Amino acid sequence: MYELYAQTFVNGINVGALYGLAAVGLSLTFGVMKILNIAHGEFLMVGGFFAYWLFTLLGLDPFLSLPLIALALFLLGAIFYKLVFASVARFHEEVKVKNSLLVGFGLFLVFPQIARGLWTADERAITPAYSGTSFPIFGVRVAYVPLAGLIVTVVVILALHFFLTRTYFGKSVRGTSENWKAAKLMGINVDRTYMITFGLGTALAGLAGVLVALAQSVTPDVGMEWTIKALIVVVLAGIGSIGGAFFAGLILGIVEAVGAIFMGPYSVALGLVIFLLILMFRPQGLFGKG
Amino acid sequence: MIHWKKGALSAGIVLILVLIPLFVQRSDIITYLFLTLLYIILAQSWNILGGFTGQQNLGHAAFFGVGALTARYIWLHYGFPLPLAILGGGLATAAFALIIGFPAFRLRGVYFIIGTLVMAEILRMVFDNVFPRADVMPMKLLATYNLAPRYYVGLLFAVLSVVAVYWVNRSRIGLGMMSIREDEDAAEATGVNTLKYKLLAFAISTFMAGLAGGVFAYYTAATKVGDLFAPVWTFDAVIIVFVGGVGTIVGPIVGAVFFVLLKQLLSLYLPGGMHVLVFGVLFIVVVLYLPGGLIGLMAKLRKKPA
Amino acid sequence: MARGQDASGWRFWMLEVNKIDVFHGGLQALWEVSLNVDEGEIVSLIGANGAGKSTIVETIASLLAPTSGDIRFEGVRLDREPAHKVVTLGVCLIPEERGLFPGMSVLENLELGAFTPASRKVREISFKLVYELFPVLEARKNQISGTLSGGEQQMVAIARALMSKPKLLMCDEPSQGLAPIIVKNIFEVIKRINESGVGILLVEQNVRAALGLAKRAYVIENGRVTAQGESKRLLADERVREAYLGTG
Amino acid sequence: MILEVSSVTKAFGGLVAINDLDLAINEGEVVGLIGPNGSGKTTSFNLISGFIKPDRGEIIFNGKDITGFKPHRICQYGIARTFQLTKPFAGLTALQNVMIGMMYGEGKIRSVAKAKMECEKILEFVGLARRGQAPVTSFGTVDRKKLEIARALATRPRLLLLDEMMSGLTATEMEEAVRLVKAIGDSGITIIVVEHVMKAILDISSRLIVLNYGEKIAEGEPREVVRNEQVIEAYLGE
Repeated sequence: MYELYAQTFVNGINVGALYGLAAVGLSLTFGVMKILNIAHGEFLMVGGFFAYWLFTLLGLDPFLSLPLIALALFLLGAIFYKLVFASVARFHEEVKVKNSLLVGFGLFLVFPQIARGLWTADERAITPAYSGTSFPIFGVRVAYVPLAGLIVTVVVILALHFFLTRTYFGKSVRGTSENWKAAKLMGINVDRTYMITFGLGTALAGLAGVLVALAQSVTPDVGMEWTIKALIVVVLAGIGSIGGAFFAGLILGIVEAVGAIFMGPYSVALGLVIFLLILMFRPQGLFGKG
Repeated sequence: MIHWKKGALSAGIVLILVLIPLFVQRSDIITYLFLTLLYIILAQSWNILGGFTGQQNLGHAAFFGVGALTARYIWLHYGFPLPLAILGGGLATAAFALIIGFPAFRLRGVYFIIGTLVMAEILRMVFDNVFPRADVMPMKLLATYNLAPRYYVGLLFAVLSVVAVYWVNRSRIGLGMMSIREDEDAAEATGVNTLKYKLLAFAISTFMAGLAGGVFAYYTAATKVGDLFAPVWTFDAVIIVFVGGVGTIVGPIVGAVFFVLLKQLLSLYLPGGMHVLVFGVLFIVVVLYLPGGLIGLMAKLRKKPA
Repeated sequence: MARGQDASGWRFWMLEVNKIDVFHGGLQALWEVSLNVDEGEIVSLIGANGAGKSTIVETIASLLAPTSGDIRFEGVRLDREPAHKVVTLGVCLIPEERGLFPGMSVLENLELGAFTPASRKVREISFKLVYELFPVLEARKNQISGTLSGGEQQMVAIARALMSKPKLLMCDEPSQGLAPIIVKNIFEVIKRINESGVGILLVEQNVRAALGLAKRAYVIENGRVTAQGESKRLLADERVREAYLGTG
Repeated sequence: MILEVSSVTKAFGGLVAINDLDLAINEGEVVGLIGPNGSGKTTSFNLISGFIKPDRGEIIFNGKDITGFKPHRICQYGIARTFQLTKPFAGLTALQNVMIGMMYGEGKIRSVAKAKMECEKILEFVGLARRGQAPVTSFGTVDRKKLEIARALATRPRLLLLDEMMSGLTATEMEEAVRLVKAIGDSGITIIVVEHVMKAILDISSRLIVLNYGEKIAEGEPREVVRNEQVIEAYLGE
């Protein structure tokens, strides 16, 4: 019995780290730009397929492809910001959120179709030689791939934290999120900051995509599912809370994994229940300020 | 006078639609017409909440699904008569919506949108897991399957949905809903109980979505239950409303006709499924640059004759 | 009056606002507003709330765009530059209600004040200067700015603006919501900043304090300049009293 | 007494916006509520009309305790308000704007046809005759303000709160607005006006109440109040 629970717990942490990484980018763009990009999961899907390409066509190890994917997805995000989201960012607060949701919704339709054209509708997974290998510890099997994924996630989130709190540009991003008008008055180019922030958000989604393709698999339709998970995590953590998103991701992963033992197929509904409870009783999230 | 003309025109259109199956035997044409009618119901149902009340619901598929599942179940497996089954589907949907709506509407705007989106997707996953196999009509029904009665049921509910939206547009309740869309604070200050009317709009909207689900449940010979909750139902409804003209009576009708026609046309020239891509791009363009949709575009062109 | 000309003949001002019309939220907020500020001058904009004073300084800072007229700073058309460029030219606005980054520390706020490349190069010197001006900020540099008292927040706002090395500093109601003794302090500081050579455009409701500090002032009523001139003369002018209290 | 605000306090995150405020308004009065920027005038309106709840104290309207009621209920009890930045239902026609007020405010008229007729009269009263079918987006500043008043009047209020009617108006437009407010007062509706344009407020009001830092510092006959040293100090500074 102990082993079942411990193993489930470890699996939950592995999946939860992915949730966290997927959510961090979404949280960043929403916190800074007040734009909710529900096509976030689509960028994750694209990241996964890019890594799959690099792996099958060039034989590039997925962990080595991470920086390449981050760069590619950053550029893709910046382009999409300029193409569609820049004109959304000009609207007033509430219209901005609503229209960004609708535009993201449109991208939702577009991305899977393109992906199907490029990669077919088949399920794709990255399977380097070491995938599936694991080592035992305290009677639990820890697989190398998810463990490495967890480490990557922690490193990426720490790096993001460092960027936002220690670098000049990172501080200007935070300043813009707190008061964009004042940021302009300080000489910060808000439009450019938005573009870079959006690119960072999609780059983070891309990184998560690589890990998803490695630990699970990707299909052209996987985007929505990941957007939903990321949304639940963001609401759980409180919008804009970066560190909170990581821990909230872990919580969701563990709750789902443990829930599956008792509830079987119904356990996916757990996310919804948590989501609704949080909305009702703590809309600022678990880690947000009251 | 204009009133009278519009009434006559509408009656004429309905009459033609009633007569069509008597003269047209091609089942593909009847199918397209049926689908157009189904989309009109679905789009109008979204329009009441999203277009008139300004509360965008990105989880509409969930309500279509609940209605379809309920109606199909009590019709096929519990032997309810068909009209009662479809009605029951609508009522079950509205009841479910009110349970969801209470927490969701306690918060403004964006949380409602996220909430509906998340809720629909999770329902899809749950039902996909719980009912993994396709639900097929019994042999007895399949043997006597006929398109015409499906078409008439679709026509009946499509007309009812347009009448409902027409009524909303000119009634006290409709004015209250539109005031919420325009400015919630001003609506409250003017005596509108915004929570009550949001819930009312939500109930009417989801009731109609449930009816649309019921009509589809009657139409489809076999379906996976998870597919009834597929996000595509939301997409189609939202695209039709926006492309046609959000918050208008005629917009969703024009949108539905345009949607079905263009979809057929595109499927002739493009590989399967690619029409979705076209619709996605079209939708984004409409949201960003043509907020009035086709109806708005026509009005603009009429004002500025070349 | 032609551009650059005043009673004493032809001359060019550091800041020239020339007959601007501005719309705000679809409604017209300013009608043909013209005003000038010279190098090292303190000029004040006075008038009742809602008269359009904030709109004027926000337009100069390029947060709003005039539909007609033009704004020149040292000959450069400000109304054609985006807001973040205006700062690099040497014009800095301290907005109404201070516009701090409330979740960030005092130090971080000041650092962002020196965001423009030119000011970033000399920021160590600027830090020294503003800490000299406001010793309390050095003691509190790691405190989250949103948790400071109102007066301290206003100091952060002023200090942050100084970090950008402005030639013209615009202050929008620095006295708002502050106790009289703190207001006195703030005005003292503004005077010292001016003495170091920075031009000041001061928006104020506190007319006596504003006119006491500024050499010249403009009276704004309903989006128009209705009176202007030497502060001493305006202080005695019935029109000023009327603009505020309606006692003609 | 139609409205009684007693010892109401409201703080926003440590900043006290309204401090222990008492207001007493008699039926049929036109009261001017003045004070420098940030003195708590609009906050008082938000408290009375239910948009924010007081931390302490109570608000009695027409003998009923309405403290903490939602705005729509307060409106139905007979308090209507306008907003400093007008908030028209921009996607609707002027007539529809007013009809919403009529059918939801006091709510006695529920038939669309009857409401239309009544609302045409109100539009005419505020000076928007024959503009009923025009979309609100085509309205200028004055007309938006008139429409806002028409919508508030349509709710059949006994007390009307007017927030900064005059800002952004030209001198002639202001005269027209003053006449309108006087006409409303003459019809027996009690009015509280928040205003910065002093000429207008002295013309309109029979009594002035002055706020500063969320507290009442003076009240009384308008021309006397503006000569009060404390008031002058609050406005012009020391």
